[in-house]
Amino acid sequence: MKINMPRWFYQLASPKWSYDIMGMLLPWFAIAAGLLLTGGIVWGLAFAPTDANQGNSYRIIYIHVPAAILAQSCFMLMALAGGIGMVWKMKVAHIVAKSAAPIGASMTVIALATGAIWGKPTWGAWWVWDARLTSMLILLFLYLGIMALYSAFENKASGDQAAAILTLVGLVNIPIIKYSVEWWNTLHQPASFTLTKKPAMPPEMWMPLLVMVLGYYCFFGFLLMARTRLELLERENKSSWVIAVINEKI
Amino acid sequence: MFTVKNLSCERDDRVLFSQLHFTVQAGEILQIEGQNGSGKTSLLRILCGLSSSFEGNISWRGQDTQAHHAAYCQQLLYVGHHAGVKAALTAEENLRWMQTLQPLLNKGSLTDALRQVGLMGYEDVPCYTLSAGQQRRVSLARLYLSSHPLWILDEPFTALDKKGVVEKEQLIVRHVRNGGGCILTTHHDFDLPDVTIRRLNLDQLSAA
Amino acid sequence: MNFFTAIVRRDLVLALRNRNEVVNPLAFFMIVIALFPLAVSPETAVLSKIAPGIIWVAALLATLLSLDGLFKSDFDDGSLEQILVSPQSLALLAIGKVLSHWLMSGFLLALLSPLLAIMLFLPSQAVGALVGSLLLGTPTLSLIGAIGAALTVGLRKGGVLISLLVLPLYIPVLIFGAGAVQAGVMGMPIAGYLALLGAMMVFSLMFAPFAIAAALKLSIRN
Amino acid sequence: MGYFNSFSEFLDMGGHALYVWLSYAITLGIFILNLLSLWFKKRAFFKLAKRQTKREQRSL
Repeated sequence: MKINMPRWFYQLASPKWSYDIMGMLLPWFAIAAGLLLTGGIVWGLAFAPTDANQGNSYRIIYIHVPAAILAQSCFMLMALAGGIGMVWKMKVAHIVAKSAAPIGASMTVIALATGAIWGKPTWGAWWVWDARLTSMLILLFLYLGIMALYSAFENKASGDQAAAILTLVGLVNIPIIKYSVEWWNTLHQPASFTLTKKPAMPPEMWMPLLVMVLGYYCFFGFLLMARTRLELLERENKSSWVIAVINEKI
Repeated sequence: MFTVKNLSCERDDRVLFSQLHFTVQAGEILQIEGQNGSGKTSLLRILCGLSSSFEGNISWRGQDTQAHHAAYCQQLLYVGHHAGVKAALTAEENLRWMQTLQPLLNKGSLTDALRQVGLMGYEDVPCYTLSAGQQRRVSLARLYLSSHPLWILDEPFTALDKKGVVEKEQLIVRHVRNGGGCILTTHHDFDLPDVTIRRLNLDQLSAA
Repeated sequence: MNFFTAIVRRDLVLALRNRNEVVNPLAFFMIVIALFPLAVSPETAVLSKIAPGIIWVAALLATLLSLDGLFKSDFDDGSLEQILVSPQSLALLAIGKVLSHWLMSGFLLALLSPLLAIMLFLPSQAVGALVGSLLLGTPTLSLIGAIGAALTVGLRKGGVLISLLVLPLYIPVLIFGAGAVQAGVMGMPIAGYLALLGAMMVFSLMFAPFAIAAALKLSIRN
Repeated sequence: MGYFNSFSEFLDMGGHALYVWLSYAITLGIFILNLLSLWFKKRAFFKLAKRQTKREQRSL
């Protein structure tokens, strides 16, 4: 299990070092997120051309697709961080995983809500058991389970490990769930065109989407680092560096 | 034989003990003293590998106990706060199960071991008909079968009468005379002739 | 191997001595199924259409219900501690316990299912698919459920939490299990479904024991 | 402005105003909720820390 890693990897394990580095990065992520999201929304809503089939309701993809991407990559990030935390017994990694969970869950809610709303003009119903929406719903359940597990443990270190195990089990299961849900879906209803699977999208349409994806990632990075920093302060509240931070604040 | 270096334990934001150093040699008994809540049971659980909320080094015959957990457990007999006795099984079935778990429990006569702890005639009744004290004695019967070099015993005398206590003391003496080591906690005044008993008081540690 | 047979034997003996723990999930299984004709409709056409789904959902819930106690008594009386301080492998223990649990839950559910198939007017050509899919699917349910049981065994209020953790992970088994029965009803080949269920069983048999062992370790050390 | 000929046309979204604006509103709401919860947690932490430091100073 012992693999030698570069020096920065071990520095990340130091709560104070992580706190400081994240504090330095934080404002840049906030600025980038603000600019990219505003630019992407204005571009996508007001300047991108309309879709011939779906009309203007397609403009929902600019908030839906990045949320769906992020919901999944956030889960992968949690599994990675949890795995690192388990192998190298790294507290900071566990804290990153824990801080990511509620953000990932909220991204899943966004993807579900916007996907369902988009379905109304397209399919004529506020909810359709479409393969992607169903998978997304199951992903939300996985997130809720992990968050519930974190809060069920009084001993935070045990909660971290329990949630890491569950996240890794969930990660292994996600492809199986996706495959089975897709298969189930084709069995019960013919494939219809979906929000995300567009054959060829012109650049005027996908460029704003790219901007939005980047914006979402920056916003995610900002939230994740801010939450991690706060959790670090709460966990380490007896150590001298946290007391120094507190004294500076008050 | 058994070395502990720089052991600290924190639970629920409270330091139970810190910077603990001690060794247990073959033929020695280490008695851990302290008031309720001073961390005796936590310390024993850490030594057995049943708790991971600690910092420091624990080694057994020069090998880290965490890294060589299975090899260490092979040599260790632990009698904990819970008896580890299944209520629906009989005393004999329970001991037989413990023998499968622990290869160093002799395959000798179970009836004999049960007689030693005063459970003669209770071999075939399910343990839920026994009192809590009797269930603990089923667990203690393992001591009579054990050839483990290291015993870790958490309050082994609580469920015993005077005669039982004396017998267990003799058993422990025999164990250490044969080159074994023993770490135990007890409220009981514990003084045995011709045996080295070290004492570790957790109260004094935290006061200092 | 000696250790493994000892666990299976011990758990089977324990199950036979506490017969309620075996019978209760089976009774639950039957009651849940009996609720559907009362709640939906007793008509043959309606019931036979929804029978595969109902039986599978009921089997899944019955398994889940029985899993809650899988490690509980061993945790409470200190048996798990003793296993952790022994040189025996926790992963092997997990397989042994899950196997005996399955023999007393999933296996019996599968044996009982033809009776319920008759009560729900499931076409007789699908009964083979029902029993086969339950036999191949419920071991996976037991294995995955045991991870949840091991994670929550040390918690005071584990009951609802375990459902929240485990049910999403049960979905693929449910889809293919109920799908196999549907295919059986329509007279289509079911070998593909059974192969998938079998593959999931082998896959979970390879990975779940380690997850269970890690979860048990952390629950004891908590 | 941009793709649309007038502001009212933009608001109308080709008849899909309800769906588009509802989606964007929900998304914005969830973003703001995330930020608010962060802000509240931070405030609560420093409030508690402040009270603790005061208590410690008094006890000294």
